[in-house]
Amino acid sequence: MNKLMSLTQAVEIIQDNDTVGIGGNVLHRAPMGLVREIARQGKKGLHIVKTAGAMDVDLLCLAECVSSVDAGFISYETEYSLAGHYRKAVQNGVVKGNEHACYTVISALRAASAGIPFMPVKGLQISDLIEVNDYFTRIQDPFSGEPVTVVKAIVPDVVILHVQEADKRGNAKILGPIYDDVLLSRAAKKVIISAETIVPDSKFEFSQDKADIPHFLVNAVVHLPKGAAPCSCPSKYSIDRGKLDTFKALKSKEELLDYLDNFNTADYRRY
Amino acid sequence: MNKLMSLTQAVEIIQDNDTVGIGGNVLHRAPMGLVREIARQGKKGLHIVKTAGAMDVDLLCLAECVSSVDAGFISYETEYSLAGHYRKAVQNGVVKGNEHACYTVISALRAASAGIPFMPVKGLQISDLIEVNDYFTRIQDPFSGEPVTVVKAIVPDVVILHVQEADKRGNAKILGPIYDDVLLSRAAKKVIISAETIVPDSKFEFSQDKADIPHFLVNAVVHLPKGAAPCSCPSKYSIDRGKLDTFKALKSKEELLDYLDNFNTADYRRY
Amino acid sequence: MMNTIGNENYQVSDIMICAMARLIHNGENVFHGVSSHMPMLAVMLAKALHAPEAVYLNIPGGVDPKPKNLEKYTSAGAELFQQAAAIFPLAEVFDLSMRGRLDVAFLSGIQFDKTGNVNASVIGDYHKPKVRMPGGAGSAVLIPTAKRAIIWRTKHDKRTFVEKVDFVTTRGNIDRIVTPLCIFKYENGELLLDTIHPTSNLQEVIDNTCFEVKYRSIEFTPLPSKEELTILRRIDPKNYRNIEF
Amino acid sequence: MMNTIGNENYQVSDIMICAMARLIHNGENVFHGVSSHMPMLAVMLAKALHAPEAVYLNIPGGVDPKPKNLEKYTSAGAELFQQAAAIFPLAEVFDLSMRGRLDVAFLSGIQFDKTGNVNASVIGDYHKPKVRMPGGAGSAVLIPTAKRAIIWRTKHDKRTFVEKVDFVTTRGNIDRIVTPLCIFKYENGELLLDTIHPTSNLQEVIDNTCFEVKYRSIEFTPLPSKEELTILRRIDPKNYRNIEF
Repeated sequence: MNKLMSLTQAVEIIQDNDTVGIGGNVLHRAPMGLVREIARQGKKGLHIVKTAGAMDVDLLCLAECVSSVDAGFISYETEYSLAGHYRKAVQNGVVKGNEHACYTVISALRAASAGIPFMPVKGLQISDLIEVNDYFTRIQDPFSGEPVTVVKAIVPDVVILHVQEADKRGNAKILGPIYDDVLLSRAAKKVIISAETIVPDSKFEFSQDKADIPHFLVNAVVHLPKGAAPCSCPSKYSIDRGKLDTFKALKSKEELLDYLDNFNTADYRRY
Repeated sequence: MNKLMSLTQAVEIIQDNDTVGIGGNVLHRAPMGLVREIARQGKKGLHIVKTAGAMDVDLLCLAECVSSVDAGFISYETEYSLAGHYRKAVQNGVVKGNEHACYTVISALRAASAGIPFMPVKGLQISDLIEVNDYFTRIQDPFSGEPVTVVKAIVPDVVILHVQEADKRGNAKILGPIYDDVLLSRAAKKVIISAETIVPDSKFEFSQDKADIPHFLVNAVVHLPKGAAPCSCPSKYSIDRGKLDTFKALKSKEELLDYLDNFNTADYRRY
Repeated sequence: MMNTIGNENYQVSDIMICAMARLIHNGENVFHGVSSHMPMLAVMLAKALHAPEAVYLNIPGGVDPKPKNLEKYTSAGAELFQQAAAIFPLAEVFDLSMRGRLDVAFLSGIQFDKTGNVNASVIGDYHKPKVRMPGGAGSAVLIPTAKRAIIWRTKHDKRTFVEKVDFVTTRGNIDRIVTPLCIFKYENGELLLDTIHPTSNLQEVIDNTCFEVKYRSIEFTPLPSKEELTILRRIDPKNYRNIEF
Repeated sequence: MMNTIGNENYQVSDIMICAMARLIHNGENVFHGVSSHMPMLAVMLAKALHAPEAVYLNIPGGVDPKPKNLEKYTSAGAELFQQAAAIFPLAEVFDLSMRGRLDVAFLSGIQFDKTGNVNASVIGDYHKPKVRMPGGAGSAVLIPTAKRAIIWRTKHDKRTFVEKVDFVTTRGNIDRIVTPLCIFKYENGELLLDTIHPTSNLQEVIDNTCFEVKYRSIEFTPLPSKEELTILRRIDPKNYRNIEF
């Protein structure tokens, strides 16, 4: 089945108040084209899930698309410092910041992937996080009687990923670090993929290097070169410092919408 | 660290009464050289773990090495029919056959890999298996209050795997189907690898195709061409029907020991 | 077993496999496991005919493989990796079913009773088995979670279709049970006779079934079409579909 | 911050990184996460010197990568994939720690108290945070499970080393806390002063620490050796180790 569609069509799959998982890690292979389109379409009330997010979550917070963020870490790395828009949104009570260890996000997604309601987590032992969050609790190991902390499953309604290669059916290949993208694709109800390159259907079939994400998990494929920019896309491009700096200096949603216009040509080009 | 050693040395790592996970699936890429050496060394009381085993488990049962088997399926496939030695050992009460769904073995190994004492399993709902086995039980999902079946973790003391390529440090690459080998390597305390080919340390480093099992999980590497025979080894050889037929006709442990002598040249060749 | 009907020779395995293939709809995610030559061929047949976009999942993990040659001794080998576009191995197929997204799972079992209980485990006492069976493989978790579990069994006798199974391995979403004599369907908590193979008859089904054979109407399983048979013979030139007989 | 001692110029970051590197033993499994240039360089330095067989684990998942060029903006990028022999990504590193086999995890935090509580989460009330921090990343699960958690923090002040943390994100196997002034070690349930950097002194540590600074004896952190400095400068020619200062 041909699932190639425009960026606009693909993002229309996302509904207000959906739980949305985002691929990549900090400034690497974040699906920024899809994120921008979410902002342009003015989605509301999204529940964002990511182990470690940066510009993606920061932008969606500035665009007022977000209701909550479940994550282990939301910040740029050292050089680019904190995610100011996210921070402000949480401090103002606009966005609920649900703190996880990155691993408890992974565990919650693994639970979703296995269709189970919760996942035991070894490492979360003595922690105020257990008491203040309703997605953690302690139960008894029925075999030993010992206490064990568990995290509630997180089932993303939609997951958005940017990859280097996909075919039009949705088979997708990630070059370099995979981060939690494969897990996200298994945990989600729907998967939207943007890809640097659309490869022929035969490519993965005749290669030793098979797709990481099989087509039947994928609902939409968008051909989007530079779809991770201004974040990096391994083997394709590094970060775009100019566009990152400009973004970090934005002060309002209005400025953001202007900023997004700069990407219109790239995001809406038809191939 | 150079972990290359002889078959004899490698199998000496296994202790009587150990829980031993076995790689491969039915007649595919079973670590038969390692299995044969376990039989020759006369290990006792082993607790075998495998999703779907065939000749490997059958041979160890005939060799009287086995105390219990946790598996979803122990049999040859249709053409080669049942695993007669395993069957007899269970029916005589010599071996305890702990029946799992293949998936509950996977879930139990995933629990081991994550250091947690149990794993919820969605699919096991109405089943006498839950009542008759002490490794299954029902608990309450603390979030919804609904009942959920859980399986107890299985932590293999040692896992034995046969792969096509390994370097002397223990980085190992599986060509073709991986089955549950990667999971086993993560669940186990120790890993013993036999390999068709010992590749230079630099091979994986300079290839896009990285090792599936990283060296630091591996305790022993044995250079053992034909180490899966008479089972198949994808991209190397198919089953050896003559040796399989001969094995299936064996009647006693004594006959087995004679049979194993036929492999001495291959198993003990030094490279 | 070769049956001549009209001018065509039909093996019972042909009839069973074509019936199983027709149960697969286009676009569905379909899985079979070990010792499953008949389902393997049914999936390939369905994909070659009415269900080209059915997604073929299997133990080795090749998604939609295009095997050059099948092997007699296995339905879980590297053949099912050939020309696959993506890898989705057994553990992930199970996960898929657990989260409700596996459409069809082909499974077997050793005893079935009228209310849809499946015994895939043991004859006699679990702890002191009279006969130790291979084990139910995925049945215990897939029959309740796959949207439709299609059971095939090459024996249809009173030891298989019993009043009450010795052991309840599982029960759940049975769609059909395909035997050498007939097809049962599972509706409202009981097994009903769906169709009788033209090579058998109602009395034979009744004589070989312990529980009362109920049905809405007497229907016969359509014979394999010429096209189905042609493709089946091309996919399985060595007649591996018959090894269970 | 550049300090001249004898004929050599030392940055505090040099001293901290060399101290962190020396805490890594040969053959150990060692991990660091995001925003972690200093640990990244400490691991590379240790592997180049006394711990060539330390196993370098990281977020992208390259095992023992040999990056050609580091990047200023990240310690979680594809550089840490280059020339890796095997792939072992973040999720698996966590698993490894959960089952007790991660030897060293480099982590940070925002507040530490005398009894070893770590706050990596929030200043003020959790539900109405005065300052929303980035989040503790792996700290909450790694500090209790890694055999040795090595904390580094480039701020040493009374807001960091407090009587009582605002929020207990976690506590556990802290081995050392390396700061710009000194190194604490964790023994018998309390933080003790281990060594003072030669660029600081006891009074400065006391003045910048809320809790009572206890010690067995006054020891100084060894200065980076010539060899350490040479290699560190070669690994990090652009002085990224100093970006947190």
